[in-house]
Amino acid sequence: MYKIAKENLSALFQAIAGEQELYLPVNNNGQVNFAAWTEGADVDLDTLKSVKSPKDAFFPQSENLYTVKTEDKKLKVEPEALKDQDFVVFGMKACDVKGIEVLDKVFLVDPVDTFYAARRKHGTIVVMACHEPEETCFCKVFGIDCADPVADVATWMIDGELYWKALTEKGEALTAKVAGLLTDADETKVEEEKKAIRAIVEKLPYSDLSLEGWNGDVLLEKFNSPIWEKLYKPCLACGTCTFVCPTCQCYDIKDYNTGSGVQRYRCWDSCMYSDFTMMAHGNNRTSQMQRFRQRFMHKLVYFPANNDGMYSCVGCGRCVEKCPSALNIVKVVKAFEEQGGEN
Amino acid sequence: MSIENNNEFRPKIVAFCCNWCSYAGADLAGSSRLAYPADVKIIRVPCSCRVNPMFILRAFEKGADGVILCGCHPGDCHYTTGNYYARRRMTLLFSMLDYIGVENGRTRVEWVSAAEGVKFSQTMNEFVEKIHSLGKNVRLGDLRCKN
Amino acid sequence: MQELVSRAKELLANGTVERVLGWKAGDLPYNPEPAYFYVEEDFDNFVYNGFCGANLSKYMIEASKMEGKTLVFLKPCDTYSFNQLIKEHRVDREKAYIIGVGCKGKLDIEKAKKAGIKGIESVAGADMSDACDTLTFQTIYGEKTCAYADVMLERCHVCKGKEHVISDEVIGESNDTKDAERFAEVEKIEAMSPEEKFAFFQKELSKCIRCNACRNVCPACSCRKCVFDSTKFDSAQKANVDSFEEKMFHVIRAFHVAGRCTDCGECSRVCPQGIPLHLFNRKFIKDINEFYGEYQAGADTDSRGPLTNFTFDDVEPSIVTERG
Amino acid sequence: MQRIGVFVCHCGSNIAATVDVKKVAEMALLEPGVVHAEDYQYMCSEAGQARIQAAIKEKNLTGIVVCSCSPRMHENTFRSAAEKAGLNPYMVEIANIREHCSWIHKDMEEATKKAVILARAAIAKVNLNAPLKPGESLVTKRALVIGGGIAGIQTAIDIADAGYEVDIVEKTPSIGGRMSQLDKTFPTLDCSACILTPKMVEAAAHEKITIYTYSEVEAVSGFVGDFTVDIRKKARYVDSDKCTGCGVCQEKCPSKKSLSEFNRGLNTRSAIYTPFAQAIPNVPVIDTDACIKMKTGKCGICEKVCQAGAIDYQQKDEIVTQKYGAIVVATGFDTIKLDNYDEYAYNQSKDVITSLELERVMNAAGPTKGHLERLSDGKHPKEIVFIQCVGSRCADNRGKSYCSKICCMYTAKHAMLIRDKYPDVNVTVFYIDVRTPGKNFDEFYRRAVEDYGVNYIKGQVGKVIPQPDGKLLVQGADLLDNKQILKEADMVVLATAIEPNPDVRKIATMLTASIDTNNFLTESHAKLRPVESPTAGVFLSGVCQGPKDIPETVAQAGAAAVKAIGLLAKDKLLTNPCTAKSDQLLCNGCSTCANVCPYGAISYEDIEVNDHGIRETRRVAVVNSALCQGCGACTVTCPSGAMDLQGFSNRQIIAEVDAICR
Amino acid sequence: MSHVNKAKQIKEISGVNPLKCMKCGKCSASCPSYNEMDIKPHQFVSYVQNEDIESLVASKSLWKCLSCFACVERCPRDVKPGKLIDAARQLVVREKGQTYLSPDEVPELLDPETPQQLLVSAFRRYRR
Repeated sequence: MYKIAKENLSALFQAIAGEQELYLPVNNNGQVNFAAWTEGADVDLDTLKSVKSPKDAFFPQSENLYTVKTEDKKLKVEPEALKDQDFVVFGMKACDVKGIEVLDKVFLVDPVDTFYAARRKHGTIVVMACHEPEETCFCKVFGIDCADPVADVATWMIDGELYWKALTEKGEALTAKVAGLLTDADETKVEEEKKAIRAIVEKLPYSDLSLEGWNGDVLLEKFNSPIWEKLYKPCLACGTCTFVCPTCQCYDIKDYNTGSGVQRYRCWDSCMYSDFTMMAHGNNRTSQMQRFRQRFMHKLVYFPANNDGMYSCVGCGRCVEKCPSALNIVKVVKAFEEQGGEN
Repeated sequence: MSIENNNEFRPKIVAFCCNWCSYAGADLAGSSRLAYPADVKIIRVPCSCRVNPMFILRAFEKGADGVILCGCHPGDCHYTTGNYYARRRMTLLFSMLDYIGVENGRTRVEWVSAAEGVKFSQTMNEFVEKIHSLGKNVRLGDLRCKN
Repeated sequence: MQELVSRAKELLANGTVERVLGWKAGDLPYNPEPAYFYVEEDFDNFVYNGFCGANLSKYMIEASKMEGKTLVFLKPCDTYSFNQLIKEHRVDREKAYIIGVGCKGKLDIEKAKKAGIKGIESVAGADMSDACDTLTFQTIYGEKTCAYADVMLERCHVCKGKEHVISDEVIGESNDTKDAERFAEVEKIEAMSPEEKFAFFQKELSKCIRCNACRNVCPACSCRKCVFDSTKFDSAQKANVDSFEEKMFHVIRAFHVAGRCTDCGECSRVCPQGIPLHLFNRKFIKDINEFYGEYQAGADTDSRGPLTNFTFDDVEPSIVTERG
Repeated sequence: MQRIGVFVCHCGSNIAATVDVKKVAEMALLEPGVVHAEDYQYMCSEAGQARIQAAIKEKNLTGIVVCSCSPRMHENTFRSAAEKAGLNPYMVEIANIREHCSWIHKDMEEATKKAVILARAAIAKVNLNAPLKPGESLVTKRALVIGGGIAGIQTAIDIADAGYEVDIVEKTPSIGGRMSQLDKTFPTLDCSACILTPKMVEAAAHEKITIYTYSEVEAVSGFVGDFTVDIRKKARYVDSDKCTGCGVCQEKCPSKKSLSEFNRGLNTRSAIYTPFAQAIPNVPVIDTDACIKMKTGKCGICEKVCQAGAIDYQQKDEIVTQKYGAIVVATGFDTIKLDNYDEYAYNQSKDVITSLELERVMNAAGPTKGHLERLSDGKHPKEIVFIQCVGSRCADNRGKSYCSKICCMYTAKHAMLIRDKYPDVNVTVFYIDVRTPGKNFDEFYRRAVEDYGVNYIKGQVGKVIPQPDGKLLVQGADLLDNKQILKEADMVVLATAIEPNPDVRKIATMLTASIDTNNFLTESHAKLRPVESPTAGVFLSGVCQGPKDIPETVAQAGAAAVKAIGLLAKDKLLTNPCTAKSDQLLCNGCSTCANVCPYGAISYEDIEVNDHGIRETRRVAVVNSALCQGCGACTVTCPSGAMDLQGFSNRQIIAEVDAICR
Repeated sequence: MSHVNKAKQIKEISGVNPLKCMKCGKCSASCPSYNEMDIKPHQFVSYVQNEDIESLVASKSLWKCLSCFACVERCPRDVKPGKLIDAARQLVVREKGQTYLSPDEVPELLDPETPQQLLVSAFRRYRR
């Protein structure tokens, strides 16, 4: 276990960024999001949650796949290079890391998504414990311990000092690179911090949320429930929840006409959008209710049914904060719970 | 070609011309041999009111350095009122482009009648000169369109 | 609030309306959601307080397709949107029973959170009956207070007024919340150099994640199929974070609603990235007022919008250059 | 994917001298969709067209681009050439590499480069062209003429003579219009009634003409070739079929105090009346405001005296709905109100009259039986002053900005007639300018001065002051002598400005015909299409389009008739296929497009749609392609992009933009 | 000041565009002081148009005009010669500089022959 004083962090960032790309929470015009570190960037480690989850470090919102160029009447295809440089993502939270685990289940199984795999291979994650969890957090529900997060390096910010603990080989390697800036530390304070955080987590309003009965066995029952018809009503069909979500992995593939050719790129898609999974014959979900249902059924039923019970929600609470109509997954779960109680 | 080889800035300029007045005005400029730079390329539309602000933004997105819209003089529209609507649309669009920091000489509206070949040519000469002074459109172009 | 509930129950009971569109209390103290109420018991969750910022007019597009009348609660600014939707034949006046509700300014919980208030367990001072101008938060990390006005949405600081331009009846009092000039922010930008303007908007718009919340919440953006989703127009764009959002999307969107935007402020309210989107719409409104005379979209249901109208001596587009 | 052929024209050396035409053809071959490219000396020549046609057939082309002169020059040539080779004519696009390229650039390299880009844009466009077919609409072989004055009568007769049914709708109880009120006509001084009445009779007797008098147009729908019009036949309370026109009812009617409209209110008429003796139809109407029976229920004298039993107090207004292929507006004019001109004392003295009133005074059937006398005391006037330009050529809002055109001539006529009949009467005319363009017009005016001794004074009258002794003191200026003139007159005649019939605004709205600030109907082109309204199928006859005298009116009436006949002669109308089209699945039904359509071509329908599985009834815009002229205003105003313009579609224009900016 | 400038100034003060005049003479026909005037009302317009301000300013007419505004009222072309006269008078007054009359001096200067209408007119004109 090491530590570093908060005021020395910029030196730390500089040191890391000197060797590789560094992504970390940066405040841009009042909004904190993960971004590449640059000299003078307004790094913000105090804000608990970045607006967007840091999943773009591995699965960017938009990325080129290949470019087609016209040469006379022939076409030339230039594939986009895979990530081949190491990089560090600093300041992810336990839920964000769990989100990456969910993405792994999608992108690293056969057929492997090479773009994603290359980023995972080259990325080192430095996770931070959540000093002051908020009322929208419910990671505990998914068995995540935000007091003791697990990644390549785990860190805790306690009284102006960042405690640092490498957990993997990648973590050790990174630690070695910045060893000069770190000093040895004991774990007493960290243990205290963990206890304090866990105590707060217990008090959070969503911590006692129960996911009992959400699994593949109840697929049809849940699917056919009349509750959806009521629940979806305020939904505006925007993509906010999916775009801030650390686990949403759906993407669309599009072409952009550059004039001299075509760039094929993929970008995040949202199951809330009316043109989601649009096919030649039309769309297999025609109403917003169906699209709304899809999102939650996917997270709470289909995904765990196919992935040994792992939900594709990590309780980060971003959708709770950002939905323009104040809808969220917790309200959905609770609505079913109430209905279950009545029946 | 040599034009591309020397590094002189050759702007891309799109001119939308209504079929009844301005396109004919451009024809007259041609038959009167009134020269203007080859950077100007004309797109024929039935009326200035056919020009969607999106076309203008599209041109900039795809790398145009200037866009000019020519139509019948107010009151002379072949369709009686089209250019009045175009005038309002363009005024608001240009004002918005100015507001977001696009140099405001990159867009222009000029009323050119079928008899005004001289005016057409003069306008185009002026406009090209203006775009030259503003240089390449870097603010609105899409990065992906860089050749 | 009780008055709203009892009146709504009465209108349901006597068959005037089939359903009620209002707000339902959320699972946190500050997240009520738009909801339909059909029977008396539904009203147990009914709420109307400072957090009920959502403009219910847009929901009336769908409600207009349902059988019978819908009772809808509209705040003063929402009524402009409703009027505009009538003008565009998107809602059916006959299908709506409008109760205008009073408004004391709506709250933006983000502002409280930005001020460092987290772990919120309860909020006091946000109810319509609360006369105090302070909000008191009970949080996991202790009690916090802040001024009501400091947590108010931007739009309430430049409120159009507390008149309901359309309603069947009005219930509840309103407070004047206007304490800023509507066009002050726009003027500030207008005064910048082109470089500053460009930098300002690039910085704001680079945050855009193209979630489409601004578009989907907008009562003026009520197209069945948005041009950005349509393949027909060759304009479909989806989450190209590089260039399009920063330069085109918001300008095109603002132009699409120019002359129809009532300045309800929903776009700015819902933007997850806190982009001041109203600055685009308000620029158009300011220009329209200056060039073509004062115009407030939604003030009536029959006047011609400024972009579907003209006068013979309108200003020429060159005014943009001439005014410097 | 299209199979496109590109044809580059040398235009002799017009193009080839500055543009490397071979290079253009070569570069065009590299563009997507292009399967054939060639250059030729003169593409528009027979041989050139033959090459295009051959290529279309051999290479099975689906679209062609001709790089040549302006499309305004030869687009139609190439379209019909393509059509003859079996290609839809709207699959042809022109790249203008002459007017827009070779003629304005000197440097061959530069011009060639631009020509390549222009060709590329045209190719990009034609890639997205779709075959278009002009629409067809049937023509109802019947015309409507609104207004039964000389303009309307002449138009109706001309159309009827060509063999088409014509209906005349006239608001007043008789046809005849203003001309029937005139005494004599310039410059020949023949009696107005003598030349008009035969025309009226001809119209009435014409088997192809139906006259609806005392009727008004109530509603118009439809479009060129297929208008549907509701005509309100106001109740006359006299059965036209039974009435013999004997006139006994008018004689016996006890209510005789209504002012005669025909005599400009200078005398009175009975409550049951025909406006004038030669009225057509010669069937009286009952003025319900004046009729004692109508007001009190008592009286009924007319019914009792009517031998034919034609009086029917129960008669109701009747709506006749009729279809027409063409509509001619001939609504005529009236004189302006003089309330704003106190200085001429029109409202103060009965002896200050308008020229139209003088017509009635001079007319043998008028209030004074044709004797020239003062209306105040019946005395014979010795001194008459005419004042010109009363309310005409006026920059303020008291009068009209235009010249009423007819006043100079009729004043000369009046002056001459008075001096002829009453040589003892002095006639003075205060004028600003005397305007006499027209055959034998200036000669006519000179005769008034030289042969009849009419005193023309250059200068305007400032004030007319009624004197206690009944005389009128006229204070005027003589600008040539630089004198102010005070003249005692017995009568003053005001050459009052004319204005379009006020009802024309209502009619223009119904027809969606445009109207100018003075309420004159706008013609489609001031010089080249002077009798056509911009609204297809609507034609203009007479003063409703602008001030004119009788010969001009009759000429225009004939011209309007010819235009209408030209339309009615067609069985079907081919419509420009480059019209707007609304995608019903995208349309919001918001009505924004209809607001900007200058032709009223957009209407809304509630239709059942199946939008990717969602079935619902939606209000959607429907474009009437017969009315749409293809300006595209609607396409831009449409928020959802549902409205598009065929031939200039959003995608086509965007493709051109992309091709140019590439 | 050149005569061109003076003409310009008169046009500015009066707001009159002499080019609008169609030379109908209605002003002269309406003028109650016509016979007293050496330059007639309709001629004011052409004098201004021809920029012969010297003659205009020197003319008697300037002081014979009653400002009754009959010409202004009746002019069909919105030219309003009365306003030109007014403007010419102002030009003269301005050239005198600040040497205005004080109210006390007025009664002495009053000519019993001065029409009452002129006084009323002057009050109307200068009350602001």
